[in-house]
Amino acid sequence: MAERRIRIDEITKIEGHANLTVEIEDEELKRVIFGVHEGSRYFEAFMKGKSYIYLHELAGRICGICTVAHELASVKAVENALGIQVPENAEKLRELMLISSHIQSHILHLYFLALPDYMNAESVISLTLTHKNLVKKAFRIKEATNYMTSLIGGRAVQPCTLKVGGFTKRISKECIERYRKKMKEIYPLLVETAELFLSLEYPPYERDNEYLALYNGKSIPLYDGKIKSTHVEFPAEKYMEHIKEYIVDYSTAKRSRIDGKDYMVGALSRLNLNPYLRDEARELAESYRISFPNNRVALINAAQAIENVHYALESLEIADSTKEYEPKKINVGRIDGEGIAAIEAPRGLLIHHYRIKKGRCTYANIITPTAMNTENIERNLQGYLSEIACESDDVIRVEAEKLIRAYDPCISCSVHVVRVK
Amino acid sequence: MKIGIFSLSCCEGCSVQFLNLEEKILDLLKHFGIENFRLAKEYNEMPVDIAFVEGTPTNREEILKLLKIRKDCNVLVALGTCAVTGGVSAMVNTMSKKEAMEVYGGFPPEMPVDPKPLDYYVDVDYHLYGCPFSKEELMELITSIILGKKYKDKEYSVCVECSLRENNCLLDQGYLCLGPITRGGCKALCPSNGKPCLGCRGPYEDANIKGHIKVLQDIGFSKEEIIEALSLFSYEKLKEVIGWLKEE
Amino acid sequence: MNNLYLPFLAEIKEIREETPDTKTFVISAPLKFKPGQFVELSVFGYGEAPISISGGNGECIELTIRAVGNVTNKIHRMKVGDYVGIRGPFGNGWPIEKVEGKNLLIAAGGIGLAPLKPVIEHVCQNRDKFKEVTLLYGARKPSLMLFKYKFDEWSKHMNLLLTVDEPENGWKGHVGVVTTLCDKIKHVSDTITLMCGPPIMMKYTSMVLIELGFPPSEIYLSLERNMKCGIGICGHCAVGGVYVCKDGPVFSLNRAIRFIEKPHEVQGVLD
Amino acid sequence: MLFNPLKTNNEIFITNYGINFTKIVNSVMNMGVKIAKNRISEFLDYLRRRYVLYAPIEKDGISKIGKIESVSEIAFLPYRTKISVKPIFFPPEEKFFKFQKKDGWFELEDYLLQIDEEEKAIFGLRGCDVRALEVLDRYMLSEFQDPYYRKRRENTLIIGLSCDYPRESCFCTAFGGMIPNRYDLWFTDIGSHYFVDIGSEKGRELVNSEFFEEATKEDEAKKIRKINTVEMEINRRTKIDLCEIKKCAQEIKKKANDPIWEELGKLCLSCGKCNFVCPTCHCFDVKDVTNIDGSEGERIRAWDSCHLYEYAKTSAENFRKERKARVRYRIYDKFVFPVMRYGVYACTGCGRCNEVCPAGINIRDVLRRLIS
Repeated sequence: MAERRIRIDEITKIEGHANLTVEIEDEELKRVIFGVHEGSRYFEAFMKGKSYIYLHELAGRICGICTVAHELASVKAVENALGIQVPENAEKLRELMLISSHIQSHILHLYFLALPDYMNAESVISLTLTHKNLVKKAFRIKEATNYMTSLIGGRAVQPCTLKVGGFTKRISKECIERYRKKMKEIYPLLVETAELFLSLEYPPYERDNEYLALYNGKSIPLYDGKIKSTHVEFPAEKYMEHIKEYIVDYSTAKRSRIDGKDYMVGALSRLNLNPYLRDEARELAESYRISFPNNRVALINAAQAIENVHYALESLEIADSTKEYEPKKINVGRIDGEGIAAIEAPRGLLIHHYRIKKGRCTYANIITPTAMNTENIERNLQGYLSEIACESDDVIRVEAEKLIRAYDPCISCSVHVVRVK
Repeated sequence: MKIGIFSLSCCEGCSVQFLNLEEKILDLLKHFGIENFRLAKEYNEMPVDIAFVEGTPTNREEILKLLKIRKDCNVLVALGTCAVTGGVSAMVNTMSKKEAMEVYGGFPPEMPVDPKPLDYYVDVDYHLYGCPFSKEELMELITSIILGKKYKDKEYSVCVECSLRENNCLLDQGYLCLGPITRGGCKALCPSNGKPCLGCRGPYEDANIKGHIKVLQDIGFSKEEIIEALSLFSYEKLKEVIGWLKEE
Repeated sequence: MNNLYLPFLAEIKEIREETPDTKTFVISAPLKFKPGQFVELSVFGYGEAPISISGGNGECIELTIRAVGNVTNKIHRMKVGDYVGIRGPFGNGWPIEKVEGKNLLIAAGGIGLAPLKPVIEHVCQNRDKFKEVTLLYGARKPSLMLFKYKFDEWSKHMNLLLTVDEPENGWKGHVGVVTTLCDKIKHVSDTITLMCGPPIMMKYTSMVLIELGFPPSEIYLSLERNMKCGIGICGHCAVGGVYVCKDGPVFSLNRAIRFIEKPHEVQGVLD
Repeated sequence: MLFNPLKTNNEIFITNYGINFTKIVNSVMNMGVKIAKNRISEFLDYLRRRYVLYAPIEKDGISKIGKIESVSEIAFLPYRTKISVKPIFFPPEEKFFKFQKKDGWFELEDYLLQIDEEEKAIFGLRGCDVRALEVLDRYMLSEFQDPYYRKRRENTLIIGLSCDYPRESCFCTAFGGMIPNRYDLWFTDIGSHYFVDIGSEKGRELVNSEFFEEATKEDEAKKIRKINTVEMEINRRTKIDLCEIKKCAQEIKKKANDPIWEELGKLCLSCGKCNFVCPTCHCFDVKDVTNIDGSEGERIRAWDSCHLYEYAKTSAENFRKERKARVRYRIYDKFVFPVMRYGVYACTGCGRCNEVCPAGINIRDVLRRLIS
């Protein structure tokens, strides 16, 4: 067999615009190029000069799927920079909001983007014809989680209640109770979802990846923690010493390495690094003979489904202990400073870093999960596709897309700017 | 009827908002075929009857894509703030090219194009305002199309809906709120949640922008603060007023 | 309690095409009405629009409707046997009693002939009650003239003066705006004028009539305004302290001039 | 004695709306009564058990008139509520009816039938709001009656309360002062007691309950002193004389081409807030809202504002395109047209519009300029 070149100009069912080129020569994989061709969006450029009160509003607009994570990371970084203490209940409410948005994002990804691959369906729209109840179930969970996010955030996409130091509105006990009730209501559906996604047949490909996630030694943190990788552990403030960004000429998204190595972030990383799954979730996974840590890349999807169960239970606990929030006037002590915040977005670690002078941003750096994952995606594609290089173009195309989609890449995030040192 | 949802450079929050219609999508599918939706579909067809376009072109490729969509659809709907006003992306137009390039380390990854509203390039039949757009308004538009009604833009400000919700006025409390000049239709979501309006729906036709600038100055906001707020979402639509304010 | 906002259902019995954009709908509504009154027509899902009654027989009313808005466009797409909602009749109507024993001048432009049709029919049936009667009617084109099939009958009872802005299809009649017909009116004294048409037509015709010696108090106009409730509550049609829906829609020119805030705001009666 | 325009125009006040608070007791014949402050909650609870009770409440910094489940919810404010009593009778959004397509026919379901027929008692209304109800009655219950308004408005007992001190923007003295013409009972704080004026037979029945005691001449003097003190304070700020109602209206009408409209047009932001808080503004828009295929829907009316661009727009023309014309229209529709039509002002001096105007347009200043 001679040279083959497989190209997908626009990978569908991922957020943003990316392409893939696979070159195969005599049944041997030569090259894989995972390129991003979304237009650049200059966020870090126009954040400069903006008042600190607007930064999280802008950050939310980096990505429509992880808006909650971006807004939270941003507002937290500003609070760190200005030394503002956030009341405990506000932190808890933020965590609740993050959890419901996580579940929402996972459901969107699992049912709408990933599932059609495993059901031989073209899209979720064709699934509405063949598996109407399944789709309805997905809609029900999505609707419920969106509702929960908007209970705290005002709306699900681009929440509008966050402000530096807390929230803009009163969040009553009743509101929290409604959140709890809704979460309880959809919990059985989340378990069903997990069962479905644990039973799918995923590509068997494994690789000993470097994983990276937040870590606190007692749970699987989303909102706060140190950064831990398979080999090293450091506080978020030290990210620059370990995570180095670079660009390649065929992509508008920047990439990054940790201590010179490509790495993976996301649901699988979280579970691999934090052995604190709640019993219900762990047992559920084990009943399908899946346990963590696990090196099978495509299991990201299963990990997400398991996470849903875990975080649903976590959120019920948090909601129980959260007190009503009353907005207070925030005393901004200083208007200069530097702040870094790391948060777990649905698709992995997210870092926001600002310098603020006289209340205005003078420097912004944002590292998004997809930017962290890009090289890892490319490496794992290389690994997996070389195992199946003898297959037909169509098979390679489908399998490649499956693997890419498993990461739930968020391209819009990754191109907010390209910065070259 | 065939519909397509297209995405240019943006956060894709509007696509997500479209999926957030949840079960209403099933109602929708009784009347429409969603033939083109890259976020959710493997096979995407053209032409379509109604094209919903989110985002704004930021490179030449995307401009060509937009022109092609316009050619291959009957009705083009600008979906969300980026498509309607250029959105936050257009803020880069407030800086000189040189300034923007400096952040890039001096070399751009491609020839950049200034983010502009879609109607700068093509005719737009309907606008759905907001970042993200309002689901109610989308359903209103779709219902109007099905029933053959005229869909009208709301020609009044956010204040109208805000006062109908009996909110405490944020301007009175000293916040920089753009409610009086921003197009209504969002049911005053942000002010109802205690956050001043940032003007994500852009100014409405009849807005008394200069009058509001005076009001803000009387409250005590500086020129810089007002310019900053005005340019957050609608720099392209408010360029002239911002220029006038700078001169003043 | 009688709910004035609640329409009753009425069936479309017949549809007559008048011009390419205007149809007459015969609707089963047993309403007693005065010529010049209007009803609020509901097309459910599309809203309401005030429509002048252009005829009726006690069993049915006729509505002559041009397709311009949501409601009117939709009713143009409806068929015989479809149902609409009706509220009314509302408004004061033309002062026909005042005309009896006097000369009558009817001036209409375009769709403005519709609210005047019941007057014309009343005159035809009770011709002996009126002295001289003249009907001025102008339309943009001959093909846009309403009720052409009635002209022969009408001209037996009155002096029918027609004009168009743009002649077509071998039009042999007068060409020009309505005002250019005014010097053909043979009776000036003791004449009541009833007028309805586009604002610009009413404005210039009024001016010419005043110059010819018609007193403003004897010229009656039917005004159009944004109406929602039809009963003087919603406020939309209010102008200068009167509600066009309940105090009007017919006003004498001298009264109309009195309540205008700024002269050209009232349908451009005067500048 | 302050001038009360309503009193002088009594003959044109149409009394037979079927509304319950119009029967006036000749108060000269009756000395008022009083109620001790520590018995007021008992009385209100007594009232709550016999009527559906409405009273001022305060929530999230917004005071308004609300339905009372327990007397402890009532906010005893020294002045009027931020939001007027209007929404109780004329809510911001009202569904007229529901329509449903059935075999080419439509079924209509009138929501009027769902409005509770309740006997209301409103405690703690101020003169400005009570007067506003009188104005609203004229508009909504004249020859054509608004059935939705009427159903809510009927059988309403008005138990007013004099203000302890005015808000900065108040100017009710320009319209006859704190105590209006028509009420069932009127309370005035005189220290340890409330002095109570009786305005109707229904009111008299109420004061026959155990909570009230005879008032003395001294109590009445205290009440008059109290009213005068507060009214003088309002007067000091108001500095406008609107007493000669017809003359004022004529005066304002002459100013149609005054440069003031140009000035105000530049300031006004057309936000409509003044209309929405106004206790007498009653304009509304009507629209149909349907499901996706139009097979069922509702006809809804919602408050509208004459300041909005599309308010006077027809398919042919927009009759008040310019902002200054809209600003002028509102002032005229308060001080000129209602006088021509009903002989009253459609303003009661509550000052809410002054308070909410983001552009700082103050109706008192405008009037002062127009009348001077």
